[in-house]
Amino acid sequence: MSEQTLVDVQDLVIEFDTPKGRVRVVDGVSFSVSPGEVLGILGESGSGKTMSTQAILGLIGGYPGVMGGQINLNDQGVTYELLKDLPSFISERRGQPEKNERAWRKHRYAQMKKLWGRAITSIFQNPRRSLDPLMTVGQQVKESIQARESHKDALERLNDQAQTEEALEWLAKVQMVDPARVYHSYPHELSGGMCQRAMIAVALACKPSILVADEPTTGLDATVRAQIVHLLQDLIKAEQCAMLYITHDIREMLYLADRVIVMRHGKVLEQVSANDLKEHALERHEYTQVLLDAAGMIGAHDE
Amino acid sequence: MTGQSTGQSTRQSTWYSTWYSTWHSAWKEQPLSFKLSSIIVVLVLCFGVINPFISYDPVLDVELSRRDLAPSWEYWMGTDGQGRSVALRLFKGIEAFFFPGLIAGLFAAFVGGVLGALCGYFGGWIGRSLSAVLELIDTLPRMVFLVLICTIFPPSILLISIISSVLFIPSIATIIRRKVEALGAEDYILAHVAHGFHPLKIISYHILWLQCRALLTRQMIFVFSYVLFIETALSYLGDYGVQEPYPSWGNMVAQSRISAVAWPWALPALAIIITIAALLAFGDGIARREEEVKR
Amino acid sequence: MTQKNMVLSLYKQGSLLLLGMIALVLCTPQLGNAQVFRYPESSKQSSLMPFFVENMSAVRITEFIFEPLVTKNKRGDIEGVLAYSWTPTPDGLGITFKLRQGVKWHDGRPFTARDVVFTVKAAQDRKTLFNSKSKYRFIKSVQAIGDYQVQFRFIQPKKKPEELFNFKIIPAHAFKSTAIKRLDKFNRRPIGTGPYKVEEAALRVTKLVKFDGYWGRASIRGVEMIHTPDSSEQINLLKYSGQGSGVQAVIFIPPKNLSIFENSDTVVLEPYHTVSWWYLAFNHKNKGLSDVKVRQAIAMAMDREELLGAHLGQGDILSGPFTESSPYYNFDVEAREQDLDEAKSLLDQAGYRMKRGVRTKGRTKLTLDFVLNKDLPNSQQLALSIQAQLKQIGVDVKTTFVDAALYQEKVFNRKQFDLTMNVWSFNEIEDIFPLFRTGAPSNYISYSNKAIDAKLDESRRESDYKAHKEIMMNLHQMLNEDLPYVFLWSLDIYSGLSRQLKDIFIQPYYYYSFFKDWSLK
Amino acid sequence: MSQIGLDHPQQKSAMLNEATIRWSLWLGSKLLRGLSLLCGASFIIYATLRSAPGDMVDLILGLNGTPEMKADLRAEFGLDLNIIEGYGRWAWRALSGDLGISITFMPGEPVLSLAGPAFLVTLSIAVVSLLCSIAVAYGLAILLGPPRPRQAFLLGPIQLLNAAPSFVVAICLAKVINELIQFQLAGGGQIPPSWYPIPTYQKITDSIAPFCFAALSISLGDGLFTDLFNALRAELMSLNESLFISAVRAKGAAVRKHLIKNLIVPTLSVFTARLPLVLSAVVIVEYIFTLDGSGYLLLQAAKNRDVPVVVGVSLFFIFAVIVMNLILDLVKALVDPREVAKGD
Repeated sequence: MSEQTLVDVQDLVIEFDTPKGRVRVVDGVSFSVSPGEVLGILGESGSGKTMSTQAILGLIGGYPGVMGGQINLNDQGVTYELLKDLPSFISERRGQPEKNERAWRKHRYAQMKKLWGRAITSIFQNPRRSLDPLMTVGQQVKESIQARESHKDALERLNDQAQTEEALEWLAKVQMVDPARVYHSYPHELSGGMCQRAMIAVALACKPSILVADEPTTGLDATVRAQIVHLLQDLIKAEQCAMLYITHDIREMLYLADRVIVMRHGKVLEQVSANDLKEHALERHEYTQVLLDAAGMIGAHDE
Repeated sequence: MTGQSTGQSTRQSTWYSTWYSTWHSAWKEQPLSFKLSSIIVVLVLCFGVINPFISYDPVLDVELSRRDLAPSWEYWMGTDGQGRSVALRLFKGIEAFFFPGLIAGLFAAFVGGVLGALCGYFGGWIGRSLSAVLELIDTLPRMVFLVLICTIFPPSILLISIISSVLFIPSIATIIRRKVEALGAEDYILAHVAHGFHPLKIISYHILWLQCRALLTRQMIFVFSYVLFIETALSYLGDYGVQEPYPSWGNMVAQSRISAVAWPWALPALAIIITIAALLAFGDGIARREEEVKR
Repeated sequence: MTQKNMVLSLYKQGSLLLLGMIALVLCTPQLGNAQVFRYPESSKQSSLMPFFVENMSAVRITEFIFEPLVTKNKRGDIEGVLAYSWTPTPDGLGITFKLRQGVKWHDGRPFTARDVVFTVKAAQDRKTLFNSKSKYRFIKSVQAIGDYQVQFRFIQPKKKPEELFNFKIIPAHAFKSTAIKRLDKFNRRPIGTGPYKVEEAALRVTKLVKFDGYWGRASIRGVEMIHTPDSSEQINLLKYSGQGSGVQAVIFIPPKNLSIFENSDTVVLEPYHTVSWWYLAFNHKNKGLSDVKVRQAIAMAMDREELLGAHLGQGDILSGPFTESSPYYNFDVEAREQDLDEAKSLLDQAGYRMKRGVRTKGRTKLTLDFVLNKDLPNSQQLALSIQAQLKQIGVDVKTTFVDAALYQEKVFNRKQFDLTMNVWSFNEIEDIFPLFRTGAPSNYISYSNKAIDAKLDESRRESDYKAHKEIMMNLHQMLNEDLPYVFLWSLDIYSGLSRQLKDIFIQPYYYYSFFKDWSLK
Repeated sequence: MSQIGLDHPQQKSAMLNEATIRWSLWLGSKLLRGLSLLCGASFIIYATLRSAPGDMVDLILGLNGTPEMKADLRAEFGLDLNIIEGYGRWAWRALSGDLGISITFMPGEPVLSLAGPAFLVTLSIAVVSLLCSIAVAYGLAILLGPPRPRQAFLLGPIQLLNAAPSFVVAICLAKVINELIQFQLAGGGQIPPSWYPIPTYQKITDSIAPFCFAALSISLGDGLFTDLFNALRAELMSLNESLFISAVRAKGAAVRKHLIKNLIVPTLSVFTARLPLVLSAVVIVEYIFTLDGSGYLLLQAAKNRDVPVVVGVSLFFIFAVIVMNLILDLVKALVDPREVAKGD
């Protein structure tokens, strides 16, 4: 597409080996994200939405993982074709394509090393488990800042004191009540909502151009969920960061997203703008309607 | 991992074909190691059960004129330094560890399970003092203690199996206690309590039987294999295991390790290795399967 | 992933280090202990103190460290060691020894008559506890005359009293009192007058070095005793006798391993005769076994030739309580051959009939508890074969193998046995009085026979050699008839000695009595 | 709500004091518990040994000993007291570091000087083999990556081999060394003894080869390697796949630091859990390779009914396990903040 897109995914195919044989979990998914835009991916669990984003991040665990397609990632005007070398890692074996997973992973990590954090970063579903339990929250935020600063020249780098201060600032920005205390706390001492805020701080402290938020509100209380969603929206705006927001909650989606794609069984069912989804619910795909209905949205509009 | 569920076909069928097909598909899904090990375990079980019915006089088997014969049709694992058939002794040797191992395993699993459940469910001073005693037993170095016992008391395989099962009770009890403690916090156990079930029923049926069954089976198999192991080790260290002339795999290895030919010691050693490997793999397989079923 | 590279490089370094270590081990020259004589023992010495020797290992190792007043030389004559001359009193009730001058203890102090007096006093002290106290009981008094002369008085007249002074002398200055404690430090770091002094008594190895101030001559620079419980390991070590870690002698080579060294360039097999014989003892408290016919039947059921040949190698089958080299051995008495029919008819005569595979008479079943000491060589195999042989005449034998301490308890103290197999070893002449006399200390089988008792008492009283011999040969005949034991055999024992050793002479009991003449190339 | 600065001195010192008290209480209770376990376990062993049939005094004085002599000797050996009194006296002396003296195996030798060096040999074999196994297990886990069906061909045989009891491995190894390597090297004649030197002196350095062989048999036998490999691999895999490592990756920071820090406790746990089993295995294996470890000492002393030595050696075993557990607890508390929170 144009240079305006940050991420462009074409015909992505992801497969996994299970005891029952090979299963295709993502089957020819395509979408793209422009700067500053919030793209929502909507679907039930198991629909392949998480896998598609993990593929972009290069963090797929499991074998054989990505088996085809294109992912282009734009970082400061340079476009990286992430899956360009994929075919050379795939070979035919007993009539089934096999991948040299280890080499691929190595290749992928090498590729992503300079992009992680700066071009793209992520927050995950389970906030407690996505923070290192053995490190204070503050240090983990600071680590993001360090990672960011390490890309810069030595002269421009912030010193240690400044980094600590910035970390504290970030904790304040995500509306922590007592940033200094939180700075020295370990993840197990915080509540789930606080962990997720800390995680948002960790992610945004990298100053990424696109943030992947993978169901960040699952498992949180309804009030906390709302806070997190608001917080995300505010911060995304403030940081001028694009976001790939994954959820199965259609309300959150309508609130946050500019554009929505609906996925099921590893395929994209449709791609609509959030407004269209709101306004013309009845013209939507059957499955989307089911989702809207489940959230009690269709009835509301009919009246 | 996100996996697509394959379409489930529901067929009308008789009870036996249902049973057969469940069994068959369950069997087919198992990894090769589990299949192999369960075959060996079943063989050992069968041999162990039919063993006492086969008469064998270890005294009359001694025939000095046919010492150290190579494997042949007549003696298909050769003969040892006393002219006894290695194959026959190998077979009869199962008796030495089979029942003691079974008794030790059952005893350790039963007592360990009950004690662990009591400690975990009741807590308080009963639980604390029980677990203090268990910890004390657990502190005893197993091998050292067994060697000690066998050196100073007249050796007997029953003694060995009882002592080793006692030494294993603490570790089993600890595992069960942890499990019970974890389960005690689960909602459905709380729900059972709220429904007014008798605590004994909750412990024995809902916790021990339904939840810890596989765990206990695995521990039992482990103790069983430990009896085989310890019998062998003690036989080696100084005839503390089963006494000649009665055969055991341990004293077969120990007695003939300096013999000029390999088969009298190598074949029992191989039997020990294979049996222990199979038992352990079998236990693991059972535990894994149970977990899969739960998921 | 860089982890992989890290691991690989770590392993590379690790394996290099390992290779280096192995190379180092291989290249380390074997430390120059060429002049050191090393030998394994299957049991550790009970003590290094002569009073407290309770096993053969201790008997042998104290031979290097201590010396007696007199000893028997290679021809069997009495020869002075610490004494150079002696004069018995004509009444046979005393003896005076003149001691060698210039003998030094390992700590440099001179050896004097005081030490001899102290040794006897210490041995007779009520508080010094050891099992061979009876050896010193014949001495009534001891007195030092000057520094180098000692005078003894006896309780009873003695024929050749100097023969009795082969006990080892300990230094008076090393002890505070004559009550010698077992846990004294001296017993680990003893001081003797012998050619070798203790350098180190470690867990497994006892190291002795030549004592420079020794009054005589000794050729080999040092001795090391290595405790090696496993007999096959001993053989293994003898195979490497040429190298630093090998041994130069194995005292007893099991018969089945003799073939290894038969044509060896490095090891020579040296036979020696110990005054010891094997026996199968009956517990005479057992109802069945108190019947002489049953005992005879059991003796006749056994094929001793086969047992000996299959499990122990060469030796003499005995018919009585003496070895064939003994003056008392009665060659007119024949050893019983295996004769199953005769054995069965004997049992029939005694009234024992077959009942479910076991001979039974009334309530008495011939089901016997056979208790064995595990430390007896090849006890397991022997027991198995005996079991099989006795089964043929319907005697059911259950074997129990126990360790030495438990054996002592079971057999000697509690007498919970029916059958047991053991060896009696004697240092010179077989004294069978304590074995068979009613109520004697070594008569643990509760044997009692009036005729034998009378004969034994007679042998004690008789001092004329010829008459004594006559009595003993008579006893041999009687014991063979009455069978308190089944007398089994005496073994031809072979030592394996390295060909590097020269001028070897083995004393059958003490083994290293003539070690100072040995040399090592 | 007042914002407190990062390093407010007052707060810090207060926190420090509180932490010190909490820590010392924690440590004190752990030490007390260890000590009581030590006492209990050594009493069990003492009592077992004293109530054993077979009396060394009878064996020593033989058939010639009179009852008075036996009573005297028993008093000298400290066997005249009853079990509880005897243990009490022993324990009282043991508290001051005096484990008594050997009575029959090496009469008069202090137990500490016998059991100490012997246990050092045993412990070092155990620790070396454990550490090697852990290192190789980690290495193999990293090299092999996530589990794959094809690896079964490599791992299956390893698992099978590992089911062998360590002493069976040791016997085979000894056979191979004696028959094969020596034959190969020397053409069937004389054998270079350095392949199989007997340990002459109690020092480990004099017996590197048997030491290595013993360590090798331990690492191969008893399923030690398999268990470690499976446990550590699972740990490594779950950590590698865990969300927070992905998160660390996604923010572009170095992963290694997090990995290592998170692996310390599981590795140490595995080490501690395995240590008693490995120590037991060494007891047998060192017997085969004729090393002067506590296995040798224990067997000989037990044969001689040498009560102080047996109890002394066992004490070292118990002590090692208790100390290792203490270290594990300590490290856990230091590394993992969750532990301290759980601790009280």
